[in-house]
Amino acid sequence: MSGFQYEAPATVDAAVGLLAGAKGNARVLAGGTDLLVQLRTGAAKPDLVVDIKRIGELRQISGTAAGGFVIGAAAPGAEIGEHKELAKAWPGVVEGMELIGSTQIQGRATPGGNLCNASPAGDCTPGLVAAGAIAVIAGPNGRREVAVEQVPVSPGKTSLAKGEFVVAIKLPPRAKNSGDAYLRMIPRTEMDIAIVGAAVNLTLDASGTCTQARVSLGAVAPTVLLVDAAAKALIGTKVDDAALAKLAAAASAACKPIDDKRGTIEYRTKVAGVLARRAAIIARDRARSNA
Amino acid sequence: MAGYEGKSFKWVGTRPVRPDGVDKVTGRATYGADMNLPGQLTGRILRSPHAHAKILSIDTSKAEKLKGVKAVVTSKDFPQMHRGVLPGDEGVNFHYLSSNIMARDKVLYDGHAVAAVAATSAAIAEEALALIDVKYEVLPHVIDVDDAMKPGAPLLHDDVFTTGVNPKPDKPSNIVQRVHMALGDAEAAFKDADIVIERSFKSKAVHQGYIEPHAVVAEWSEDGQCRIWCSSQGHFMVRALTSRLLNMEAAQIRVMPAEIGGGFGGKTIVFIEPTAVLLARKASLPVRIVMSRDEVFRATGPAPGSSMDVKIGAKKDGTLVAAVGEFRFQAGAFPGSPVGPACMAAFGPYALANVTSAGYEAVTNRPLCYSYRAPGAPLSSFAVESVIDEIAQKLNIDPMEMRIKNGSKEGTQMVYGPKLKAVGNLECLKAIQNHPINKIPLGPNQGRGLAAGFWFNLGGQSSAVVNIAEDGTANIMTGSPDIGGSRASMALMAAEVLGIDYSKVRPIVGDTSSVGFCEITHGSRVTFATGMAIIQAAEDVVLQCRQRVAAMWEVDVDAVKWEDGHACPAGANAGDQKPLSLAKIAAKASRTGGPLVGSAAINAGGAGPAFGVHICDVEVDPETGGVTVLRYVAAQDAGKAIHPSYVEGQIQGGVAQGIGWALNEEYIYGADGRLQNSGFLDYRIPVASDLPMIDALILEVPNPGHPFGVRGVGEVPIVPPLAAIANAIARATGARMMDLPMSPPKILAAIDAKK
Amino acid sequence: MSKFHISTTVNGEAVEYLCDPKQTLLDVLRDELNLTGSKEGCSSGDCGACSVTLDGRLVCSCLVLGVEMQGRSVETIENMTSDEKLHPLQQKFLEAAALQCGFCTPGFLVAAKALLEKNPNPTESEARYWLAENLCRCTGYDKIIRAVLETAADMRGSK
Amino acid sequence: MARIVLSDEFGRQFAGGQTRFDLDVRDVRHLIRTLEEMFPGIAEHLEAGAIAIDNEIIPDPWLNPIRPNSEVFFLPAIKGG
Repeated sequence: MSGFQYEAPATVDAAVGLLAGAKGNARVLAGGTDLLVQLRTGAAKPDLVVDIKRIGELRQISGTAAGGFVIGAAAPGAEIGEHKELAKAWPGVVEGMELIGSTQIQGRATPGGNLCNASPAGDCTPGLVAAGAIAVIAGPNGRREVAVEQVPVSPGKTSLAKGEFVVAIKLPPRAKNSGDAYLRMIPRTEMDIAIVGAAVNLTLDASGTCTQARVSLGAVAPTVLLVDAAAKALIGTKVDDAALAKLAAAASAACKPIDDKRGTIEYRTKVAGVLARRAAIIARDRARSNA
Repeated sequence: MAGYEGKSFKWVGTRPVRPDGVDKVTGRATYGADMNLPGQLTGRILRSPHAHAKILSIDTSKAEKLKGVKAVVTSKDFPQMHRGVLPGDEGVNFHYLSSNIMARDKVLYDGHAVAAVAATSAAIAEEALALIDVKYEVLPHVIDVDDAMKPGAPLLHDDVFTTGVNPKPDKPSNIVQRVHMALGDAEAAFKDADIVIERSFKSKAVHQGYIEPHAVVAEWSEDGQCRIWCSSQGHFMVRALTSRLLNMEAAQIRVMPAEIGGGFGGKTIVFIEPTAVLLARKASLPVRIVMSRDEVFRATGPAPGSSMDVKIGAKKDGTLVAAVGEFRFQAGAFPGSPVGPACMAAFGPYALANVTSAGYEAVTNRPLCYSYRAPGAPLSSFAVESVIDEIAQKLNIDPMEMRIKNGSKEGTQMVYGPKLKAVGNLECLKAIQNHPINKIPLGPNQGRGLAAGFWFNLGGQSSAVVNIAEDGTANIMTGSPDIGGSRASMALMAAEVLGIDYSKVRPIVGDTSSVGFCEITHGSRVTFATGMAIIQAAEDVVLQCRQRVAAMWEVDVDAVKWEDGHACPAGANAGDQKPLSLAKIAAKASRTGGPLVGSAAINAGGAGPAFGVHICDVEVDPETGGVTVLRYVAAQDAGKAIHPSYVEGQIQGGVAQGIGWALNEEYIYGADGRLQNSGFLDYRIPVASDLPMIDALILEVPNPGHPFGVRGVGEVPIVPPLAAIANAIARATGARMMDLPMSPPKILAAIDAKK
Repeated sequence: MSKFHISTTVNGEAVEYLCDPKQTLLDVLRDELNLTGSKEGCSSGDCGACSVTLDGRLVCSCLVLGVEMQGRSVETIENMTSDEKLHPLQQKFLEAAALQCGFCTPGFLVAAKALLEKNPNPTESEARYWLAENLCRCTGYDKIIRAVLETAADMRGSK
Repeated sequence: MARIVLSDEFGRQFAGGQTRFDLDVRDVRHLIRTLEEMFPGIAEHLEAGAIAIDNEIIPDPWLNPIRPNSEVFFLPAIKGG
């Protein structure tokens, strides 16, 4: 019989206990928008499914005293999009989250799930990586924090150990004159997996010179990339056309994509540069208006 | 048939709420998968993971022993069919049809059915499938039509011999047929041309993409009677094919038409119904099979991919002098691609004295290629309309003027022989020419594209019954599944003839045991042919009413005329009688001869061809190749629009499907011959945010073959969009796309190649 | 594997059912509760034909497990009419011929109702993006979008 | 005599390349019988396709009259979608 054990614990500790003690394959159920499809097709055959949506703290989105944010791993995209302060501080992160599916998927899909599904094309992840977000991981040995880009290690695989799961994602406090943006290329306007995604997060000084930048690319390598060379192309510049051209070239150069049903190596490489440039312009303009 | 020329209509042409509407907005309407009979089992089908393989053995013993499994069937349970086509079978090869429903000695495509189970739950049925052990010997496969036609290509069948060639081949081949038709001498006429353009085109297979997966519930009783509920485009087709395939008598099978959630040609043949009947018979319990979306993509009847060459010559002033097209279509694993109609329709919008249209069909390791809205025409038309546009561009002539100058009209001889009767091609062209869209200035990276399209439209067999109730209200019944509002048009036509209020007419779709035979809902035939049957059945009632009133009034029937739902004196010789309403006549029916029942059973000829002309504006992102459709206008000759809202809906829906075909829809196969995008995530049909409003202009050039002037409207709207979009992209970017779909990577590569 | 006993609220009524862990909310609605108005078009959250609201939030019922429903509340197309009257969206869909085959219609209506509750004055673009997960293959969306926008205008006018 | 036109491929396959014939036939049934006598084996192929008589495509024709000056074309089968 192809069923599984289903548990919906009320606390993080209980969830860790279940996951750590599981015999066979255990899966965490957050929004379920990936897991249920895998259950249907037979791609996932878990023995235990742990639903984390009944853990109160995992559904919270809260601001920290320092001005950052903690997003519970089971908060759905729709709630993230409705969080006005978050959307104001991190519009790029939020637009990445809101691009996962359309309205119905938004009612369920979570950033924690998107991160741990470990698809290189996950729309939420580049924005988080560019933002310098931290994943809070609970496990049998207590909690630990890692940069989000450390969570996925290859398509469908994460660095989480048995019994561990992501409980929250932390966004740092927002400096003045900062902005971020995420863009992706899909053949339709909605309901597609990104062929390429690009997120840019930057901070300007009072003169408009870029002092800090992070650039992240999706769907151009086995995992979402953090591209230092692309960020360096922006830092110290006014994010003018010359800098943007360098950024685009660095982004394209960082790509290690594959040919697949969604796009070609050539296309992904080229469009990664285009999207990085366009996202940088949006981030720059947001930073300028965020004085 | 009474003449209605010049008559002003009271109901026809209005837009009332459809009779089945409330059930559909409340969730009450019953589609195939909504049936749930007591004791019903769940049926599931095991499908081939290989594109082409010999079946060495199938061991179902473990599955049969699983608790909860009530029946397992394989091809051994299906009667052997005669190999080849028998006279009277209208070209249907039942051996192939049976072999498609359940693979016999070979599997011919990824997704080909090899066994089926019925069990007490879906979970058990799935577990049982996993216990069936099939041993395969994998064979080389062929996916592309040009590859399949090459000598030495992996051969799918040993009994396909190319037809249409001389001498008759003595070796089997993947090439099923060669079609060839010509007027004049095109090759000789090219020397009179000032410009000749020859281009090659490719396209991928596409799916109809109906949202409702195929679903069937079958019930078998020990006296050999069988009932089937299913969503199809023709329950009489389901009965006919199921009875032949299972060696049953047609009258043993009663097929109940469920509501159908879209078909577009894809539900004009059986895929799962005979399997459900066999499982129900073995299990002695009702069985429901509902396809998953994956199965729908892998194992139903998509439209073929193609490879096409078109060469057209013109004078400097844009006069077309010669045209040649060769259209090579994939069949799927079995013959059946619409290459004949593609050849016939390709040059339909043009009056050409010298034209040759030829086609080939070749079997490939793909699911059966079957009908999709104006089958064949969108592809051949894409190629022809692209070349026409390029000629206009090169000659610096307005593409609209060029189409009007060369446009086909009444009296034009078509490449397949006959001459056109009254048609609306020029009217559509002029309507688009005069549309305000032409005045909207285009911005950078924007382009405007124009294309025309033709489709034959079909008639055929239909039956209808009009039952008048004792209060003068009417129940009308046909056997044509209502796929997009045809109940409303049937009721409007009956109300018109009977002269009673639309709200007093209740239309139903009868099952195969309740109403006379009706052909499938296809070929844009229902409003035309089944509508004609309804008109005749209603006229039959009117005649009976006049006869009965004549008897009451003791006058000749000619002295009684029918006006606005009343029997009235036709002249002074009928005396000074007060008009009698249908309700009053019905109330007295028992005394005047019994129930008032009108019926008609016809084989309708006289279907009038449809023309459509489309114009659209697109914007192309030069850095990503992404296309945004900004505006879209479609003009179409409907003959007479019975319910204009649903005519507009057919046009808008066809356009949307055509845009999807043009831009993003495609079957993607891996090197292993397996389909990679068998879901709505990666098979990209247009979503709401992809499209603009679609302005549908209805023109009415009456079809002389129908009492109200009706032409079919459902199919031609999908013909022009492929080229209209391609022509707009060509004008926006300077790059002419000759490979469908025009997805962003291809467009970007073409733009970059121009640089 | 034994079945789960779930107590939940469906269309305002307390409901109990037994389900396998693998059954989706859509399976439960259709096969256990006989509420077949929600349709199965893909079972992967890509077509929207199974749209329902779960604790007021628009979701695809094929992407919710039946076992997740303990103590929650779901509303389906079957609950859209009230006092024997059609919802204004239902009435407008009929008048505007915003359906052909009707299979996607329940999902569109549930989704459009959720839109108008959140945004009573959507632009055409907002309506198109909100409804982008509801696939329709018959209409080209034109009449559906018009019906939604016209209903929104009517409902604002009648307030 | 009615003018009868076969498609090129039937002409090629059965009639030595000839496609146009002037025949004295009463109706479609008579026409198909006559052609079958002239070109054995052609009937089943003709019956699987469509026919246009005097510019009208006729579904499943058999008893339809053919007048002395009629023009008859044999066409590939047309399936709708």
